[in-house]
Amino acid sequence: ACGDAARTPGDTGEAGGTLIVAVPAEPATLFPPLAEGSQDAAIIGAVFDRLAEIGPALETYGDGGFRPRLASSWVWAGDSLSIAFTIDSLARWHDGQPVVANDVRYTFQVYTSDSVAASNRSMLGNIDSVSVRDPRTAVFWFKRRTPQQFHDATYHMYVLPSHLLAGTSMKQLAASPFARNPVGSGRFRFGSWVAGQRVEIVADTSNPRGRAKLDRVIWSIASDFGAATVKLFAGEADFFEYIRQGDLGQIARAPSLRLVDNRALQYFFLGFNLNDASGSAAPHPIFGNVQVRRALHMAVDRASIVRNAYDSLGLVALGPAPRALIPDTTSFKQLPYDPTAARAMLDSAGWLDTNNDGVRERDGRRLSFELLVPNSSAGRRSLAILLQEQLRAVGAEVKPLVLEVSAFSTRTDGRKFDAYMGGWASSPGLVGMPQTWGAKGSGNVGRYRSMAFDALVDSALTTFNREASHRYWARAFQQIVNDAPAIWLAEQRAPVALHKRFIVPPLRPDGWYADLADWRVDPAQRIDRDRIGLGAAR
Amino acid sequence: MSLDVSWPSSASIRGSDRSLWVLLGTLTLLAIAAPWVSPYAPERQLDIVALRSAAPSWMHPFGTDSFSRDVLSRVLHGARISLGFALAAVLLGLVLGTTYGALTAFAPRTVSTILRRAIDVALSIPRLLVLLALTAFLGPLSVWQLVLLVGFTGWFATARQVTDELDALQRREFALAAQAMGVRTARLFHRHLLPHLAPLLAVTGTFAVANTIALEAGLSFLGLGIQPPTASWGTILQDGAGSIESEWWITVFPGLATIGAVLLCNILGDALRDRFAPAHVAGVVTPLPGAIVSTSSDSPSNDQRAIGDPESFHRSAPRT
Amino acid sequence: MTGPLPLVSVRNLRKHFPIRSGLLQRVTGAVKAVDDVSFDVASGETLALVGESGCGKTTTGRALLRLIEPTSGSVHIEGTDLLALRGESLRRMRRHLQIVFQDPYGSLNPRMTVGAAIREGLIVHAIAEGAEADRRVARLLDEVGLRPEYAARYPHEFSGGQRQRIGIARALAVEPRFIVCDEPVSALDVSVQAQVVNLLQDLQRDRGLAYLFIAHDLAVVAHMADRVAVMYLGRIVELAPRRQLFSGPRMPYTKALLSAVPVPSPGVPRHRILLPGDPPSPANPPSGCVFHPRCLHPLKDASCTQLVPPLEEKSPGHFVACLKEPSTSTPTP
Amino acid sequence: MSSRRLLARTWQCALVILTAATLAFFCLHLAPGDPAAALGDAVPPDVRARMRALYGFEEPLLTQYGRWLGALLQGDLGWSTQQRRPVSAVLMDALPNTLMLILPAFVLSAGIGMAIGAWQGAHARSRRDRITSTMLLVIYSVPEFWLAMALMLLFARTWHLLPATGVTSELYPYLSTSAQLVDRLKHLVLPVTSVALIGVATFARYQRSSMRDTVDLPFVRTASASGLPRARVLRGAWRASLLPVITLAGVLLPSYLAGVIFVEQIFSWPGLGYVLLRAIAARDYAVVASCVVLGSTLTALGAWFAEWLRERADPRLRASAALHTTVSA
Amino acid sequence: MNAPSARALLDVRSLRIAFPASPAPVRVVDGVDLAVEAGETVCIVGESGCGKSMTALSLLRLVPSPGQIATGSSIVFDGQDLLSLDERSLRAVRGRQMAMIFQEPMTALNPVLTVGDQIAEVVRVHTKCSAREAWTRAVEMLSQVGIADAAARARQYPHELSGGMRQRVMIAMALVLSPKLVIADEPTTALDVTIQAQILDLLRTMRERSGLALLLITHDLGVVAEMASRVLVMYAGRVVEEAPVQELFASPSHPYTEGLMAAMPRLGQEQDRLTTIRGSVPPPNALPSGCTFRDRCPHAFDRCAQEEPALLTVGSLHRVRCHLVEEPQRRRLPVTEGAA
Ligand SMILES: Nc1ncnc2c1ncn2[C@@H]1O[C@H](COP(=O)(O)OP(=O)(O)OP(=O)(O)O)[C@@H](O)[C@H]1O
Ligand SMILES: Nc1ncnc2c1ncn2[C@@H]1O[C@H](COP(=O)(O)OP(=O)(O)OP(=O)(O)O)[C@@H](O)[C@H]1O
Ligand SMILES: [Mg+2]
Ligand SMILES: [Mg+2]
Repeated sequence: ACGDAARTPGDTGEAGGTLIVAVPAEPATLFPPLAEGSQDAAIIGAVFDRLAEIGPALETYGDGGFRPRLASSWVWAGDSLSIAFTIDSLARWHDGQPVVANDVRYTFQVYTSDSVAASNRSMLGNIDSVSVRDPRTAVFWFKRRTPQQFHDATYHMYVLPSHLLAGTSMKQLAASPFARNPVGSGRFRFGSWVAGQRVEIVADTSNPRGRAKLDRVIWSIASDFGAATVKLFAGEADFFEYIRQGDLGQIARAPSLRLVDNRALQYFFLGFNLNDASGSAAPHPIFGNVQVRRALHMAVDRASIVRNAYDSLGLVALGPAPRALIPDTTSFKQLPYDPTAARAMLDSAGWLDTNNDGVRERDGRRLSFELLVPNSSAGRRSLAILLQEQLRAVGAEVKPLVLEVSAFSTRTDGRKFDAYMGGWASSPGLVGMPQTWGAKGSGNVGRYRSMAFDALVDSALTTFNREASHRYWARAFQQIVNDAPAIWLAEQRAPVALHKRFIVPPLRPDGWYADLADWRVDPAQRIDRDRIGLGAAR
Repeated sequence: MSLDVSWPSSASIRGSDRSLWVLLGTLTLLAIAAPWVSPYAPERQLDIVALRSAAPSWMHPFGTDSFSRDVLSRVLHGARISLGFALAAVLLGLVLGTTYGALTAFAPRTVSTILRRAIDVALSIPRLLVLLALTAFLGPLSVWQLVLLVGFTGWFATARQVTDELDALQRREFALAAQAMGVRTARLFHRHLLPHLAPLLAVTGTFAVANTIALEAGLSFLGLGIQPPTASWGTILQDGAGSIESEWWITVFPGLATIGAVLLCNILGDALRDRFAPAHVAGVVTPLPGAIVSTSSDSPSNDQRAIGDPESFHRSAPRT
Repeated sequence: MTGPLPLVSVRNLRKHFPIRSGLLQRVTGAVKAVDDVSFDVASGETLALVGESGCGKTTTGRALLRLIEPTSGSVHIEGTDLLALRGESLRRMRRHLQIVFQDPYGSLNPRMTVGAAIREGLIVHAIAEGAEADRRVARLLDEVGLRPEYAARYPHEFSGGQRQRIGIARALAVEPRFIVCDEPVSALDVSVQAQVVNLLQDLQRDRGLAYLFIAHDLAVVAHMADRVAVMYLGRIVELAPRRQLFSGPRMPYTKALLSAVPVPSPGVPRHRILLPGDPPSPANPPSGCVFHPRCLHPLKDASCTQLVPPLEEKSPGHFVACLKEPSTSTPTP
Repeated sequence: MSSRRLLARTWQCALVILTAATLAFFCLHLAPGDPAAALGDAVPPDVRARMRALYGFEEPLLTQYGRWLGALLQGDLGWSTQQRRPVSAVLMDALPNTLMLILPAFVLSAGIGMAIGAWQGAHARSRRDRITSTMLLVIYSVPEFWLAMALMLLFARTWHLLPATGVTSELYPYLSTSAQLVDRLKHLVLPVTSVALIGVATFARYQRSSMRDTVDLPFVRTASASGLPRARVLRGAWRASLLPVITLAGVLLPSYLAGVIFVEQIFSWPGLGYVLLRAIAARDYAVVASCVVLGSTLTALGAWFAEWLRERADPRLRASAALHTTVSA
Repeated sequence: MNAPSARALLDVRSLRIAFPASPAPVRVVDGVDLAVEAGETVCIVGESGCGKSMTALSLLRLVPSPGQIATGSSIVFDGQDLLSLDERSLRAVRGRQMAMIFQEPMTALNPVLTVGDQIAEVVRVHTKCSAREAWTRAVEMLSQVGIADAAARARQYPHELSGGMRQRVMIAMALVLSPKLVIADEPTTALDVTIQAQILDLLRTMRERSGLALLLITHDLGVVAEMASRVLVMYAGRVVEEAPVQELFASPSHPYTEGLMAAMPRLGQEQDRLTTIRGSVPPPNALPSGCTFRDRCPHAFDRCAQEEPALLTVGSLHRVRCHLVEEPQRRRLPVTEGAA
């Protein structure tokens, strides 16, 4: 690799060290458009670059919060319908080839190709096309002006090396060797992937933005959460992202570990199917009635549930977004926990326990419903079991049905269910809201339809006035909370466990790995594996 | 050679046998009486904040789990499910296996050969793999569906054994004598041969119950067996598996119950086998616990029968 | 072999057990357990079948009762072709043909009381039921020298000799006319053997039974039989009335056999013919006369290795399968 | 083994494998859900719909079967939709790991189990024998996963004597060759013990029972009567008692595959069991079906191997053609 | 009771073998005295279960557990008290000085070892010769017992040999170290008559060739007549009669021996009916009091129920365990037996 020595940081004494990350599952692919799990995302994030990187505030309005990455600069067109990105002249792929504008155009083609089932494709709907003005300049053309335009263009795509991939048909890309042996432009280069055991990335010493301070990062693959935790506590790993309540005490006792705060952008809820469980458009016999939904919501002691399930690691969810993304959390009101009122509301809606079996009924139908739970999520399963007991207290019978992820998705995709335990990870700027709760959103499997909510969200996302946007969001949240298409249960404060010798910048909520290249080891606390140095693998 | 016993044997139950029966009886009684003897309802969340994962105490001798449910009550109710499940699945398997085995043994040669080959094939497919795939792919199964699945995949070995046993019995001289007497096949089977299958079925069945208890625990441990919140030993184990270090009581008690029950069944199987089998039959290895998987199907030559008659060697294999 | 219709008439009986191998269990050879055997048993007669272990005695007995399906040949019971019978008619015929086994331990169902075992035939053939059947069981037990109370006991409570009596009682229950006795006394001690031999003889006398008496003990055969057939490797090599056979054996094998029997008279010098080698395997019998590899006949020559000697009547009633043995009189046409 | 027998066995293996493959295919495909659905709600439904079209999950089942079987007969196991690489590559990564676990476990359990069992059989019905038997029965009754968890908890997490998870340590490539060897061995100890311990109990039970029966056989008395030392007498008896144990070995070998599923899961051991469980969760048809096929193949091979061994061990089976030998004087 | 000759090669006195049982241990051999002179052939006859094999096994201290030789028994072989020998010295006797031939030649040989190996192993543990020498001796021995092509046969497994050949192998194994005494427990029972004749012939030849003493156990009086010089008749664990062979056949004195001889059909003697002994041998745990034979004895009188007869001398070497010796008037005249 030909690098520019002038750009490498002079402080080489700081460089070095090995970070071992425990992950509960093996990455599926390292081909960025297809990344699914968070372990895929982390490795890809370290090896590939975006054109520009969002700031720690996750500000999606305009380009103010963004910093140059592969693009050294950009120019807005006068009508704001196109942005021209100038590629950093020093940017190089790990194989030494320069990064060029054509790579950007090619990347957009891949992400939007019908032959590639890219997970972020729906986020790119506002981009009409990407053109190459000259080898260093790529121009994004938009369909309409929105405040999130810049975010749309930069956040969802990692730039791919067209010189390595263009020879492969789009359909074959997913299967190409590249997906397990990627070449990116990030400050880490891909090292090796031993199936089922570990993925290793190493510092790219010739990176124009300076070599990563760590020598290498190794993702050590465990078979499940428990095994990954074992690796951490056994000292086999330095870092683990998913700390469960039960492990907190042990981390506190472990002399070498510390917790690093991290705001995860997830929230969990019980989603009602507002239409009939047969999949038809008829209203659901129970959940079709907003009073009933509100009553059920009010019957749930969310605070206790969160205490049980997450202890200090969870907060009661306020609505369909984590606090970190809600501009003003105090400006809308929650439904109270009030079982007495809940019972009265159910009574008045005609749901009465006439036969004293503990379950209310109306017109011969029992207030009883199946609750789909994906078996992949221990957290959601716990929530379901806790909810079951609480709703029993007001005369509603919940039958949790723990399904294989696949069966779960089949049922929810087909809208054939009563209720489900949902969990979403929000994207910065709440840009995914129409997708998840909008009337046309493909993720809105409970078929919540509120024109008011849709209009408010649309206004919030399209207005260029930040203040107005916040007001729209507050009203939109109030609307959806009042409509209660779901019981908003919990969001996680998700601190990560890290070995004490690491010095790290604040973790970005949308991905702890965003600044991985700047992580370093306190030279005084180095342990054996930090002293291996680069390129000593046999 | 078959398990030849003087059937109405006057041999009294030995002392150790008696304690075995007492233990088994207690276990069965506890399982049946679980709703009355267990202190709480198995799914009752007592106090999700204060009693979350409480360590064993006088109030909760086995502690509580992360949903503040009483582990003792769950283990007791789990006994019902786990033991009942194993019994039902094994009975189903025995019925299927005996029927198929009898059909095979009495069918005309070509049909019989085909039936035998079919069992060979079925036995070569690893059962656990199939069960894992099916339970996962068919989605969460109700307890009864699971019983059917486990029963339907668990009878091949029995069928093979029954066939082999019937083959051997049919060659015994008393069976020939009955034939010479002009006894019809149906009568020959139920009056003369079936009583000889009883010990074999009892022994196989007992070991199979032991296996099936373990199998249920294993499937549930992987989240593919009985579904929560229903308490079975396997599901309780699974509840606690993630926190075995800090909340050991959730896994240790159902684990011990499982091991205990499996052990009792295995001991019972051993005892039954010793009782039914002649003490010393040259070269005969009597069936050992486990789903019986067989390999060779070539008929033995006359000379092989002298030592280690392959007919009589109940080819056994370990558990799934 | 003319005269009155014999009770049992066996012609060219063959039983070849297929040797199978491979996945499809294809037949790759055959054990010629019984190869072209013919004989008659007259009513009330005892025909003894002697020969060394594995020569096909048991197979002959069982094939003739169709407990094993013969490969070819014919068996007539008073003119009825047994091998042509199917289903119900075969079942009914079984009443007349019974068998007593060698192994007094294996031939009784250990899970059935003695009474039930004996009743079985009565019930199956609708001869008697209820109290009448009980009476008959008691009478049969008495007849074979056992106490009627024993009906309620299980076989394991009896000694070998007693079990053999039970086996005989079971066979007698259906009032057969012909019994195949497959080494009924070989497993018994001398003192008990004599009891059972006497019993069999008494029953024969009282009931006019015909026996095919299979044995390898020549002394017992000499005592029991009217006529004796000597088998070697699946074939009858000599068949003659008892006295004729024991006093003037003609087949070299029979001669050797008789000379080999140890006689309980110490000091009496004997001329013993010691046969070389062992009997060959019936799966791979020698060509020609099956006995030729061990034969000590002075006239043995190459023809013995090529021609299969037929069982010929060399003197009246005396059939010999030997090429070198001259006929002493012309056989009756 | 005669070539005819060999051929017959091979036929039988082929039949078994084909049947297993077919059953696996249909069971899997007829069940609800598909790889796209298995991505779960982390992936938007429209992405899943696109995947279905892309991979042809919506074609008629028989067409899919025909294509799959055709490929299988040509040795192509198909495509892992989850790992996005050929199934053969997936299995080639996993199989060595599993074998690394199974083979030592098998050898250890056979060796130790047979030693214990032979000792027990020679002292059958003694007090020591009864105590040992009871202990073995207890071990035998412990479910594999429970045993594995207990071992890990004690040896790795409480006493920190051995590594808890993985095939090697994370820094394996940076170790010296000798350190690499030690590292691998250390990682092997717990999983192999978990798999082997129950095998030890099984082998011991069989060997004991077989040995107990054998020591009562007349030829053992012959050996004693000839003045052979007890050790030699027992060795002769042991050799003759091997037959049923070897049969067991053949049947047992594939059953280790089943036990290994749990152990691999618990020790994060990326072998076949681990691959299988992941593939099941991901509805990765081709991988699941291939695992079933591979399992059946190993079972069939185990049987084949046992038969071969049995013929080695038992001369009576070796020379079945020359059962009756004749000597013409 | 005459003391057995002091010079006897084997001298067994009041041998008792018991199996523990409840309520009382079962004595399957009870007070057997037995002497075998060098070069002599002694036969033990008796019906199944009378304790012949146990007696034979006890001579090498091979009584299967839990059976035990009771204290008070004595077995002196070639001047050594076998019952007090330690394992090691006992092993030196077994196979080398006293060898044994068993009944079932199929099961008495290890099926997984070649016959040559089995014989050579015996040679090797008793002598200091090399494996090669041992093998040569084994092959030599095999050809001595009349096995053609011995070198090839030695490499075969027992199942590849016929029954007669296996028995020859057993004999070769017993004789390979030229023991002084060979105990043959029913060596021909499992064989066909023609093969039996070969084996008996072989035993005679070997006996003459090496001058060994033979203790032959059988239940066949024909074999006894052909082989024995002296005979012991056993019944229910006891010796009931002992006599030189000629004398025994000429004048059997114990009612059991008489019955046995009469019950046996004989070639060349036509009888209408066989004489029988009524009843059957009682199991060793249910022996009648007094004389164990009295239930079946046609001459039994009151004394027989009360007192067990001693082994009484009737001729120089003829001894009988029966009260009739002292009260011959009690003998009843033979009555023709009625129908059973
Ligand atoms: N079911 C069978 N399959 C194959 N071969 C058989 C079968 N039954 C018998 N044989 C063979 O047929 C031959 C004759 O056997 P059979 O039992 O009739 O002899 P036998 O004269 O009765 O012998 P024994 O005196 O030992 O009872 C033997 O070589 C035997 O191995
Ligand atoms: N292990 C045992 N436990 C109890 N009794 C036994 C045992 N072994 C043998 N016996 C009894 O010892 C008695 C003598 O047996 P032994 O084998 O010496 O008889 P045998 O005269 O050799 O008979 P056979 O002619 O059948 O060989 C028999 O009654 C038998 O039941
Ligand atoms: Mg026979
Ligand atoms: Mg004996």
